[in-house]
Amino acid sequence: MKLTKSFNRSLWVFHLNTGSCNGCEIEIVATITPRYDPERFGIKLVGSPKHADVLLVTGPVTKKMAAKVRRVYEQVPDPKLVMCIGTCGQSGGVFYDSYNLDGPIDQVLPVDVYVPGCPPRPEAIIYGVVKAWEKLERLEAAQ
Amino acid sequence: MDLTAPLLTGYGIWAPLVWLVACVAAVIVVYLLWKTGESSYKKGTELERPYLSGNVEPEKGAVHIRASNLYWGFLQALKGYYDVLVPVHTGVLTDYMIWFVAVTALLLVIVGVLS
Amino acid sequence: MLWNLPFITVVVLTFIGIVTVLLKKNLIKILLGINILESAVNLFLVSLGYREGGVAPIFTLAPSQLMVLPTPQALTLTSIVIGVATSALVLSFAMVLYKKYGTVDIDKIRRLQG
Amino acid sequence: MTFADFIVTNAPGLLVAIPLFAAFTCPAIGRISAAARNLWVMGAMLVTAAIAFILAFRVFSSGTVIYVFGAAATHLAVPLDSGGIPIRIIFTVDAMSAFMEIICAIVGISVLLYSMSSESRNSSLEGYYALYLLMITGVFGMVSTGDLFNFFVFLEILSLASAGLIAYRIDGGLAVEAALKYFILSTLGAILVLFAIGIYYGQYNALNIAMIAQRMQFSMLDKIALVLLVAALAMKCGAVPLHFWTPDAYSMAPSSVTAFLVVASQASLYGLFRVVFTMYNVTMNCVTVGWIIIILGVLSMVVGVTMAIPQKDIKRLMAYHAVSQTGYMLLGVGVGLAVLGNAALTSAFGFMAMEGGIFHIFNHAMYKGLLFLTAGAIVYRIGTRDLNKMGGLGHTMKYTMIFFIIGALAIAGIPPLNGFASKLMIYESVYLFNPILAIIAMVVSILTLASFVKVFHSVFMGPQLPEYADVKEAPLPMLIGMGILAAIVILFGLFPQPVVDMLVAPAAHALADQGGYIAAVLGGA
Repeated sequence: MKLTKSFNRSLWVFHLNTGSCNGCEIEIVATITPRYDPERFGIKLVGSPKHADVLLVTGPVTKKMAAKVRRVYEQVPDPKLVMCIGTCGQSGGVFYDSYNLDGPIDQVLPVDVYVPGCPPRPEAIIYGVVKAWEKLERLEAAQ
Repeated sequence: MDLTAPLLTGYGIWAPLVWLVACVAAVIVVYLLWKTGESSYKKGTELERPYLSGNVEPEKGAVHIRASNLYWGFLQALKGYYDVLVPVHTGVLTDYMIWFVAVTALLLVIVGVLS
Repeated sequence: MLWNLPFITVVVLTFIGIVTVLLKKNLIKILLGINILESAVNLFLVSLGYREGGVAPIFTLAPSQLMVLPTPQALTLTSIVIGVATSALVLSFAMVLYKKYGTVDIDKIRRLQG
Repeated sequence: MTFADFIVTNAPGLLVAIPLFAAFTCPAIGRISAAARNLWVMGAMLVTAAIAFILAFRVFSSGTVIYVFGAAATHLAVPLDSGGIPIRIIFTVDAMSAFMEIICAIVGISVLLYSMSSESRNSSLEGYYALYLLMITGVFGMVSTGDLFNFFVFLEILSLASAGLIAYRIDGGLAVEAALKYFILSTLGAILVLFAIGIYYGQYNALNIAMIAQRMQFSMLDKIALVLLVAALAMKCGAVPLHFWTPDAYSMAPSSVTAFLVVASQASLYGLFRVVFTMYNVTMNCVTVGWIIIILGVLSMVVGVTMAIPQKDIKRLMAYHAVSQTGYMLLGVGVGLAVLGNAALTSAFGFMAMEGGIFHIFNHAMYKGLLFLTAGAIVYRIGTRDLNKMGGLGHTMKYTMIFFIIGALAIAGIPPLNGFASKLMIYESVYLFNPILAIIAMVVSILTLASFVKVFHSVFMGPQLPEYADVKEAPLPMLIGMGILAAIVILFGLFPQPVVDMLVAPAAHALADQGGYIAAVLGGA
């Protein structure tokens, strides 16, 4: 993953809902309100995966969404990161034994950062993003 | 007879060459900005295909918006005007000639009476 | 009254021609209407050159007798020739239209509209 | 007298004689071989165009050129024993006629070159090229003649030849229906013109435009004759209440013919301006007739463009744009006419409006010809004219796309191209005359751009459709034909002022200056 100079100043985030109960969505939106205001650091929600650096995935991956998640993941240009928000992505959460799940997110995508919590608090999400930042810096240092 | 003289239009002037120089400068600036972008991407992958919220791109013929659906709103907005204007073009030769004779008669009255 | 009789016939012929052209539905009748109009114009042109007691403007009689003006007759000749060409072309159109549309009724020949 | 002198002195006569001779020998030459005929036709056109340029150069450098058919000396307009009446047919080529001849020559060359390959697949080309050269004769004759009846004869030659050409590819009877409508309306118009000629001859005993202009007293009969001529010629050039034949004729004719039909309609527009400016000038009530032409112009602009937007056939859409662009010319010159009586206003913006209108005639002939040729290239390659069936042609037909972009930007009046230069002159001068007209003109320009964006999107953009995967670029002669027009569109867009100084200003002043015209003909120049 080749990191460019302009990368570390801002992380553009694309939110992908793979069947979540919208609890995590409300938290994500709460994160980008002026109270926490990640925009100061250049973290911004964008409308298309083609502009994104980080893929925010929420919800357990349902069977119907599996193919679409892979396609959207491939449409995010390199260098990219995947953040899994909420326990649903990690273990299916409250829907853990549902017939319709296609396994937790890491069987579908290579995940970099997990943010547990149902739903995780905005501080947890921002802490997750900081972790992602650190990972990127580690990658850049290793480069 | 100066080749590059600006066009005097009685009220202002229009100098196409100055305009062109400004455009070339703008294009150069835009090109430089574009050059700084990241241009390497893996060919043939999903990166080339459009983002349709994860769905597969439908068959080529269906994606292209055909001519008659463009300006649907414009035609709908002017429906009253078009409902009058389009039927006037009936396509019948005698209607066209009636228009021709009627306009000639109207002009005869106008020029005959007014001037 | 007598000397402007041709001009009255021109007006009457023009009126007939225009009414035929505008109201008739059959293409051949429209062509006839146009021919009536052509003849009206030709009569108008010829009667412009009339001189009281004039003779045909043939050069051999030149100075002795009063001659009718030759120019309008030349105009009328050209106009008649053009009228022939016009009628020929419209008739050939009518033939092809009848073959393709199956009718010469103007109300049916209206696939180009809007 | 060397051969060159012969050409230069008899230029106006040869201008009509050569295409006529080439037209009637075309079927004979065609008997030898197709290539020989193509060479013959192209050669005739090039020679005619060369003569047209020589004549135009001569006119722009040394004033109006008189050419008397059959007189001892070519400039002897008024024979000594005729008591001051020019009896023979006289060609009076002043700056305005020379301007129109340049247009006809340029478009003629590029369109004939274009039709060499666009018609190559079709049959019976002898008749096609014979009619084509007849049409060119008609336009050259109409534009340079100084005799009113001669103008009528050339008008008829033009109508007959173009009707034949419109109906040439029968196309299931549609083309013949279009030709029928065009031709019967033209015949009706010609009859009106003949009535007007009869009135003039009856009153003034003369057919020469300069003679009639000199003796004009604007009696009741003259008003009738004026209206008959204005109505007939407005119909022939496609002003709105009388424009109904234009979309049918332009869309059904083969595309190389349509590109030249635009020039043919502009020849009738020239006839309208000649009648209104040279024959009547200030003897008539300029304001009323000026306002009639302005209203015709505004109607043409608005109805033309609003009818163009919902169209589905590519050539029919462009035909409606031809109607709306004719509206610009009528508006420009109409404003020039309306203020002709008042010297202060004329010098303020009257001449500028006329120059804008006349420059727009030139520009329109160029970019509308270019657009029709690109439409022809598309139809030549994919066979259909229906916009809903087209898509993604930009991938394969690259040059046609570039030419289409140049044409579309020019017609919408986008800065660097020539459409903008003439429209700017029209906007600014018409604004001084009456702001509302200028605003309408600008809105119509925006709608023109809107409908050409629609055509560009539905024809060239979008993914490459499977059914047009094997579509190749248009053949070379077609591209050269389009290239000539595109080059002129760009060139005149970048250097408008020299063009206006050299070509357009003298043409506008020659048109408005009735005295000069009469002196040139009757003064025994």
